Amino acid sequence: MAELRYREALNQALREELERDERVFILGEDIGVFQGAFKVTDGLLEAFGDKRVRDTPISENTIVGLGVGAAMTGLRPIVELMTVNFSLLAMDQIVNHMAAIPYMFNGQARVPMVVRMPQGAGHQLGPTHSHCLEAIYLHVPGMLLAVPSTPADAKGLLKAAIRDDNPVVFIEHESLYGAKGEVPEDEDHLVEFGQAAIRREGTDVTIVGISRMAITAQEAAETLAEEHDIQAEVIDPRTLRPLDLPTILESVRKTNRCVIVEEGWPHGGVGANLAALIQEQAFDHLDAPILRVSGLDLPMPYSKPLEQLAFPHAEQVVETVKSLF
Amino acid sequence: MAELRYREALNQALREELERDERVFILGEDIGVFQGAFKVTDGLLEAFGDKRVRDTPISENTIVGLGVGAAMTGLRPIVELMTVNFSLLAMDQIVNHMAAIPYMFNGQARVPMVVRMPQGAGHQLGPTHSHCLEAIYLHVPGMLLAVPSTPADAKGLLKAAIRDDNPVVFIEHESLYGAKGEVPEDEDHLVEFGQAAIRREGTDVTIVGISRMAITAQEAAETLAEEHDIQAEVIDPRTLRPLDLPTILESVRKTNRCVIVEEGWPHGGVGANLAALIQEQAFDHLDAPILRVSGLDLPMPYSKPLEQLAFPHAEQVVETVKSLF
Amino acid sequence: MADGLDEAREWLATMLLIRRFEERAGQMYAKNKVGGFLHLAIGEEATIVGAVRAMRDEDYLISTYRSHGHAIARGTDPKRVMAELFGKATGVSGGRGGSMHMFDGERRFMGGYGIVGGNLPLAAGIAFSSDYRETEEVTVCVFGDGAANQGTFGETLNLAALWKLPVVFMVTNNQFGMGTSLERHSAQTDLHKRGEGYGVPGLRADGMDVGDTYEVMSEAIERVRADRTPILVEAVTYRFAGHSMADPEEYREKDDVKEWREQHDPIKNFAEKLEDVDLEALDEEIGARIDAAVEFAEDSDFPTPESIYDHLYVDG
Amino acid sequence: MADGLDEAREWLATMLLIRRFEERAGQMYAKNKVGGFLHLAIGEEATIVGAVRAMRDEDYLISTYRSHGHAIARGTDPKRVMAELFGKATGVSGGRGGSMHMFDGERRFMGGYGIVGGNLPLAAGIAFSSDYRETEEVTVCVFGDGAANQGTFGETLNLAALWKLPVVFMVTNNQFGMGTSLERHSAQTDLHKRGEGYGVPGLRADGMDVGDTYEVMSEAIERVRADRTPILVEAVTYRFAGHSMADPEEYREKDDVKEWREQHDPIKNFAEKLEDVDLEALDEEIGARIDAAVEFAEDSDFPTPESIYDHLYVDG
Ligand SMILES: Cc1ncc(C[n+]2csc(CCOP(=O)(O)OP(=O)(O)O)c2C)c(N)n1
Ligand SMILES: Cc1ncc(C[n+]2csc(CCOP(=O)(O)OP(=O)(O)O)c2C)c(N)n1
Ligand SMILES: [Mg+2]
Ligand SMILES: [Mg+2]
Repeated sequence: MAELRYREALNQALREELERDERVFILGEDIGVFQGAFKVTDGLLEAFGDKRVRDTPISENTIVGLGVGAAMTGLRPIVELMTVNFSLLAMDQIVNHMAAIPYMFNGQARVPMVVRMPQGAGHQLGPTHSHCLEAIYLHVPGMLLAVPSTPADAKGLLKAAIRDDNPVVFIEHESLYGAKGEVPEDEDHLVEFGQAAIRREGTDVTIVGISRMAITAQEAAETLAEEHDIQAEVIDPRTLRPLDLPTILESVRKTNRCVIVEEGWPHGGVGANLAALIQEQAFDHLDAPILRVSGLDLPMPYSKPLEQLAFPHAEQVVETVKSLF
Repeated sequence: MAELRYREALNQALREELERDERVFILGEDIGVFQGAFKVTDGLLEAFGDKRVRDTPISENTIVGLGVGAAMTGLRPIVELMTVNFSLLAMDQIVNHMAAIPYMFNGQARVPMVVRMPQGAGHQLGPTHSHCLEAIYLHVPGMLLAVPSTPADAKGLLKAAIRDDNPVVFIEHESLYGAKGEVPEDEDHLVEFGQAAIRREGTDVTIVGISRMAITAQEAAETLAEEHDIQAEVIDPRTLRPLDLPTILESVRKTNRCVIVEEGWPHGGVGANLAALIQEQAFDHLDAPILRVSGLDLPMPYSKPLEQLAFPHAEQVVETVKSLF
Repeated sequence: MADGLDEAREWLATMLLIRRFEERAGQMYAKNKVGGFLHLAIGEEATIVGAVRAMRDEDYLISTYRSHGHAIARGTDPKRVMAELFGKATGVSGGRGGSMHMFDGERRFMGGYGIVGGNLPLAAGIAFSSDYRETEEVTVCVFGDGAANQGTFGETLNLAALWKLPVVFMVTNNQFGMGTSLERHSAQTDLHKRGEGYGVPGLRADGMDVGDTYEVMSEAIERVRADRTPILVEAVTYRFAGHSMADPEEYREKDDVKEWREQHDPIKNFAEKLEDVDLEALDEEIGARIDAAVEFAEDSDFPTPESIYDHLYVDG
Repeated sequence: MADGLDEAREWLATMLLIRRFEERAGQMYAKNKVGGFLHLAIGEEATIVGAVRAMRDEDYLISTYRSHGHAIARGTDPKRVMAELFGKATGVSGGRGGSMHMFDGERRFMGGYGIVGGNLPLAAGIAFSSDYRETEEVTVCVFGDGAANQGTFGETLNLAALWKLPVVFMVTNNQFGMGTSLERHSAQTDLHKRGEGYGVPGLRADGMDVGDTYEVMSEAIERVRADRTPILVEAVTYRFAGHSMADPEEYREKDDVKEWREQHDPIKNFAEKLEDVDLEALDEEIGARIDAAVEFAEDSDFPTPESIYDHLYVDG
């Protein structure tokens, strides 16, 4: 094990996979000479040259589509979009092409590619740069979706994503890039898609945290244990497609209570989806309604005090959990 | 009252509002000389001239953005996108601009515009032309969202949308364009946003149907009454933002059972959102899990027998409701 | 022009095969055997055959929702194209795609696409891949005059020029995007000039003349193969039928259509240039192939309900 | 050139005001008074003042995330711009927008936008509205060289040319999109030629010379006002500072930056051309205004928590 930052873990995953497989290449805005807007691709251009690490013009829709075409003919592209907000420009290539092609051409073409991008609030980037859009990607069939919250998962899931023959949307979190954690050094350290992680065991309530909110959920769980004698089980689904619903259901059947924490907008969010699934499949085990803690229902304001109000913190999770007892 | 087709009711709404307010104009692909891909704008170019009814090039993102700019400076644009599938190309202008501008500029600019587009399966249009994407629009704050299912609502909601000072996403259904119904002739017939319609009263189960599925839900309710002695209350929310949750909750508190029917994809769908809200707010009134009937979780296949399997029909609703008893 | 008479005859035969296929597809649509939108390429056969015959087997072709002809010219059995229209499991896309989404990977026909302008970025990616894999392959990307107004056009042309990608962008300018005529959708109506601002030189072909289209496309493809840098070819043509089967065609004069059909028919005119062509015999032979295609489509099975999720994901 | 010395002095003063504002904004960022991304226009002042002074009051201006200077040149009080950077309720956008999203409707500054290329369609809409309302207003749409690669560029230029919209597209070519130099992101580096394929003629201005920028923009704006048809102006300039405050600038030579700063400073060079300018006195006066702006920003309140949903929807 080595202690790495989330950003470094991603960098290592990219490096190892570029090394391992000639068909893998990376393209994106300012990923090369500039070393990446968030430095995830630091040093890769030097190490692999501009055949494998390509700076692109600012043309989100086309660079995703270029990845799709390359993937259809045997390469394994990794497209970096600078943030998830800009992926809205590429939505047609992602939904109508990347996700649909394998199915609509009856499996004749495969699209083994990864679209990586960070999301999230906390740095006062305001209403065009701060959103969490995993719910939109969750909605679309035909692709996988990962939302890693730790350095080890960032590395293991990214490597698994690159090796997967399905298109993968891979959503990182801007506020986690600097976070440190233990990361296995094995070059074949993969984290399988569809395997939730139980971050903390508990018997009183299940807290499911999405993306960075898995960390926030853990913080809340510590406070709940220390100050309120509530033992929360914290689950990080890690991938939303496939979703490890069995692990979540098993926990809820034990705790009989559930709170879902996500940073995105509340309506039609990931939390809504999980709540719907859980009440469908564990109805008789629920002692209280499944509650959600989410970002506020508005474009992210710039001003710091407003921004801080607009996405969830551990306190709100604590309050919400307490309201169940 | 006049008996009109859904398409004609929309046409009348457009005609009346163009007549009433000089600031209203329509733009879109083939809405003028061609009279609209689905003939909703039939005759409007002749009646109002090409200042008010504008054919555009095929440039979805830009025509929505053009509407936004025009709206910010005092006009009231109605943008037609040929189908909701193509709106994925305009997602940046819809989400990062249209919906965000009023808030991000602190109310200095308003965006009174309507983006109209049809959705839906049933005509074998295959994997790039058949989807229902209301869930994606529901997710985004800053705009309103209408999903009319009858000619009267189509007219009344469209007129209300055009008169509203907020941006509105207005989703029609392709399979309903030919459907007939009674429509009030009053030129000020408006249907207020945020008012669900109870299509059928019942005491045993609440069925919420979204967009065309409100009609499917009604069919199912008739069968349930006739063949299974189950009295379903059928609710058509008509607008998803604002959402008339109180009407739905009141019904569920009475019936204690709920099924949501939608044509879109299941994960992160409108049904998930409603299920989450209902179980949060009417937990103690539920005698059974809230169930959902949705489109299948795949890009829409072209082949008729597969397509018919891939979106909900009354039978499935009947079966799902029966499973609750 | 064609190297020899045999080659020319093959072009004629392929154009006629496409024409008859399209006509029959239209009939099958009227009989409700075919669903969805059906976009026919009647009138545009020379653009298809001229372009495809200028390609090598290892080159890639990518097209739009109007692409039955592209598949057929590329060598896909008309049976499988017809079966796709019927939504049968034996169709080129297993019935999943329909008329707008044909695909034949074996023949490097990389698909028809329902999203206007959606195939340009894909073409750039395929061309990128050819370079990456150090091959000599060239990609031909076909799209319409209306598609030239999509954002992907500018984005992709810039990128292709910047990265020197081996792709020929071929705009099939049939002078209409649905009911909107060229001069009502484009400020610059000489579409081959549209790439210049992005560093992509343009060529123009008479898209009603299979020989001219072949020559211009051959020049473009071979220049691209040698120089590894894109070219934009505009093939000017005319669609004789409606945009799709659902088009009352009120946006253009019946007389214009009549004149184009009578004066500029790419098949009739090319046949007249050739000596020794027994058009009737050819037509009969082709008719039999189309009959067989319909029969095949008719006799094939629909995909089974159990297969509905097949190919959505790759497992393992 | 400027009509008279007073006018020229005002240009100089405004350029200097912008420079000092940006410098102070950078300092406030370093002190954590300002959050988010902060994109400064140091070096680009002549493009801003030259363009804005060529506009009439009733004309519309729309810009990017690098637009403090545009607001200031348009007449917005620097206090309110600084307060926006501080995220205060007294900021031009009430603290909701921040550096990237300035707006001053009263002065027809229609906003800075965080999405690269996002403002072009809006500009077309504003220009459309001017025509629709039968006014003489012209819209000036400012964007960067990198933005010229977005799909909206081609889409909007075509539409503006087709519909003859009164808009001047002004590409502030500072030769970099973040760390990507012009020749690494654009095949055609003469950006003013990029519009030709869409029917939009181009002009080029020396964006380091406020006089030249003023003249070229005046010509463009008045031609557009008279002819109601768009023009693309390329103003070639250089950004002296990093892309944003978070930029280590490893993608360009320190010496290049030094040379540009020393040889081509638009303020120093313009001041030298003018006689009788007491730059020191001017600077002092401006310094006092900036101090006042900072004080105002500092003293203003943050928006209250209760106001967080204000303006999201119009009610009633
Ligand atoms: C993104 C998108 N917008 C709109 C449509 C609807 N549509 C289908 S074909 C067409 C016209 C395209 O014209 P052109 O590119 O000239 O091709 P042609 O049909 O003439 O072959 C339109 C608007 C679509 N399929 N995709
Ligand atoms: C759609 C989108 N993609 C990427 C970004 C990130 N980004 C911000 S500024 C910028 C460079 C823009 O360069 P240019 O247009 O030349 O303007 P400049 O910054 O030089 O003024 C990039 C890539 C963004 N804000 N929006
Ligand atoms: Mg056309
Ligand atoms: Mg720049």
